[in-house]
Amino acid sequence: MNKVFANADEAIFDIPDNATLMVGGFGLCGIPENCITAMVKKGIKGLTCISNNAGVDNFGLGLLLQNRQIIKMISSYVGENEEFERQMLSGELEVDLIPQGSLAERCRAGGAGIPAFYTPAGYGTEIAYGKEVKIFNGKPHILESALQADFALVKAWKGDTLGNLVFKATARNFNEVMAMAGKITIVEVEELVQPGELDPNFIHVPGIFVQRIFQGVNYEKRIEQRTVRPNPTPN
Amino acid sequence: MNKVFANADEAIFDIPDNATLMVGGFGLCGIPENCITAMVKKGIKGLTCISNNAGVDNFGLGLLLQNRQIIKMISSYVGENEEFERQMLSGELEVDLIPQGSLAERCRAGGAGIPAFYTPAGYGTEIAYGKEVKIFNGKPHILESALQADFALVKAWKGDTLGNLVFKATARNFNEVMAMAGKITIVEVEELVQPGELDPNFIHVPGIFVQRIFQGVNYEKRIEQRTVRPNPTPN
Amino acid sequence: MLDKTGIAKRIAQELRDGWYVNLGIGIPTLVANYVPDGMQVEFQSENGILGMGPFPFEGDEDPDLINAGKQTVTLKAGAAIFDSSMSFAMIRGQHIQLTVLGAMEVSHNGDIANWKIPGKMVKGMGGAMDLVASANNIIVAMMHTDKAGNSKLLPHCQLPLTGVSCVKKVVTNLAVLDIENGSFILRERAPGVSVEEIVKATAGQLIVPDVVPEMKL
Amino acid sequence: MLDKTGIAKRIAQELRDGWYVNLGIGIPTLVANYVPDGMQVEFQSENGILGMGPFPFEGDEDPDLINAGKQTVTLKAGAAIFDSSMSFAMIRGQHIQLTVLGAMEVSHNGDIANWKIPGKMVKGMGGAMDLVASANNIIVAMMHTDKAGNSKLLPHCQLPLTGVSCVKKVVTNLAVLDIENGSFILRERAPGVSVEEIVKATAGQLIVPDVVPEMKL
Repeated sequence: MNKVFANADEAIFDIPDNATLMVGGFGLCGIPENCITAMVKKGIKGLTCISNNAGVDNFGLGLLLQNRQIIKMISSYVGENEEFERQMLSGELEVDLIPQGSLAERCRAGGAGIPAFYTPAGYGTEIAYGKEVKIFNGKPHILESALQADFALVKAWKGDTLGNLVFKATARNFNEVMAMAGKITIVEVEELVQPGELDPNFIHVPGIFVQRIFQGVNYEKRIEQRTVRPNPTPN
Repeated sequence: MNKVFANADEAIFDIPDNATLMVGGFGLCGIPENCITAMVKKGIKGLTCISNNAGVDNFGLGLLLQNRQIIKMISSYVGENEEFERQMLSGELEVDLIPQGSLAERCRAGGAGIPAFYTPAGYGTEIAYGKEVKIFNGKPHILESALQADFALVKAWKGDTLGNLVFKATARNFNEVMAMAGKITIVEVEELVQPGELDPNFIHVPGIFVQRIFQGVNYEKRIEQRTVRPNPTPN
Repeated sequence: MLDKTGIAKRIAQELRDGWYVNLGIGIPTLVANYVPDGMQVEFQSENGILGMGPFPFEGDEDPDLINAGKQTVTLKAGAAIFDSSMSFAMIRGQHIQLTVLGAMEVSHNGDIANWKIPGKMVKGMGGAMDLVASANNIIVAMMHTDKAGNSKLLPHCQLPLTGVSCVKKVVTNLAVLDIENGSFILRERAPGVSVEEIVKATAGQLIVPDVVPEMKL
Repeated sequence: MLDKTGIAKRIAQELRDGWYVNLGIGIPTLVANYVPDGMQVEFQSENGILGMGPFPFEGDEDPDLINAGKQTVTLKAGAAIFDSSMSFAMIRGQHIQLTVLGAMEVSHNGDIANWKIPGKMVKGMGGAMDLVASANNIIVAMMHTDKAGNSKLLPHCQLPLTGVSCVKKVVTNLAVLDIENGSFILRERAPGVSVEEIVKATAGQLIVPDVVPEMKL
């Protein structure tokens, strides 16, 4: 079975309108740039996106928002995006905010066949409305359910043709659990290698979770907050 | 803060009688040989051991069983051990058998602050007696609780002085989740290195989960089932 | 009638290209020897391997590399190693397309018993309960009857259960049977075995279609 | 009275050797600059870093290496990278010894509100709800009053809550206060600040011990 696709356009060929997508990344770090561009180009509409953030106005998921392709965001933090704010306040965009740790664990649970779990996060807040509460070790916890998606769009550093993935630094973030939770997981990598080139001891996502993989191109990797210290040895 | 100990005797210095221990390994693969030897020597009694298996008669946890130091085993599979069988059938040893996946997930949950989760494993069997049942997607699941231990005894391949760990091949098994779930996690490594020598992208267990670490000695690494094919180039 | 090898060969015909497969101890392990040529199938071992290869050459055994049966094994190119929680995340999360395991008893509604005999030493269920509760596609590989000649295909399991309503197909030394709507359905006869012999050896509800072909190996 | 730097310096005195610490955005981030000499403290960033180092030198920025505030950072020797579920396993599992974060309001029973103002754009709670629900040791760093002079230390939070009964200590521009048994307890005064000023600026229940030392920085 061949999992390798030529590019993003081919890999996302069957994502339909109104699909639920997981999109990896934290801020603009580790986002599937090629897949997002291909979705903008294809004009798929009515998307529900599960993603920790929503990009910025003109990059990341912000591109899909500008194009009115997203109708619902499930995220933990959606600042830094004026178009998002406008659509949210006008009611065009539905937004479901979830504590970041619960979002990560709900994705992992979706991939791991755990339909629900208890967490203390959000107890006593509006996040707990309508959720079952149970006390463990004297501390109240709420029941959170697993998240899955029709498609997961994931960005990895390297991957082999069997779908084994490794990530670089904090570009790992949500990509790992979302790769597990997608019914069809589409991965773009900076470098596509042959089986055997990755060390089996150090695979972040085993290929069993990956249905499609392609080598991405032209990564911009925009930095949201460039913070530096002065170089100790001036030129 | 110094996490480094000279050897197993020093690292286990305060494990008391009647402690609950997690012990890494699958069969005899990846077991903390040095810690087990030190516990035999010290003669700590009344132990409850959470470990996927119980060793063989004269190796692994079998050594502690021979010495009557264990009063309860929490495991998924305990074959290959006659002394175990004798103690279990005579009632000297209490045994709690748990599906292997639930055992692994319960340890992870213990380390991850998830007090309970739903799994389909064991529904409709004696494992489900007295457990809450809930239906998700038309399928019944049972509620399983987290496991923690006073001490976790873990064997890694390499570790640095901050407690960051990497494992080799299938010696990884339960060591990773047990390292997370121990209140005091004691790790023996084949090679103890300085911070910076391990690639930060490929750490299996971050040092935050590890309280004590030492370089082990004289690893026997006994093989339970030596299976080979004939060498294609005869000597 | 099939021997253990024959059962494994017949089950190997159920493999499909690109599948991830978990094989239990015993007859199921033999299935790995009969993957059809040109088909890519990856074997998962629940102690933490995807892409398990054959046994090592003599002298190449690595005590740190074993399968769930504690046997020394090798890795294929493109294999991945992972911890036990990730392994059962794959299993529980239904990412494995086929699970093959042995059984002591199977009932006509798909219940399976394979871990415990009251009064005898109980070794434990290992990963079997997770596997049968999670898998969508479970094939049981076993002898049709026990050593005393009693059927292992029953109306109800007599032994403590490993899982309920989960087995979809049984391949025995006598036959291939599907389980649908509370009945065994006889799909194929083993070479030289008659429908009558199979009916006689099956205690559970058995539906016999008009035509029951002999299996091709 | 303390400025933001002063608040960070005072909080840094709470650090202990060997601790793992999570610092929120804003004043808490500054705490990393004042770790006492010779003390080893590791900073966790919830997007997946343990052992976060300072900002990179100009030209060394790596877009793949950021902190939870989306700032480019570096790694110390011995750092570890992990995914988001592992990161919150550390947080939820109480493996972090100290969490420092900002707040809009804190109540005298330890409730905290820091994520949402009704009628204004809601950006989301990020990791704050997980952090406050899980941590055993939470210090809030904030101004004692808002820009209009209203106390942010209240009998009850007016804004939507982030967590309940979780804050143990508050360090403001005016004071250090513990929260115990439903009261703020005044532990230290900022340099040049009188007990009366603190009493006036605190709307929640406040216990003033006989002696309230001025803090040492």
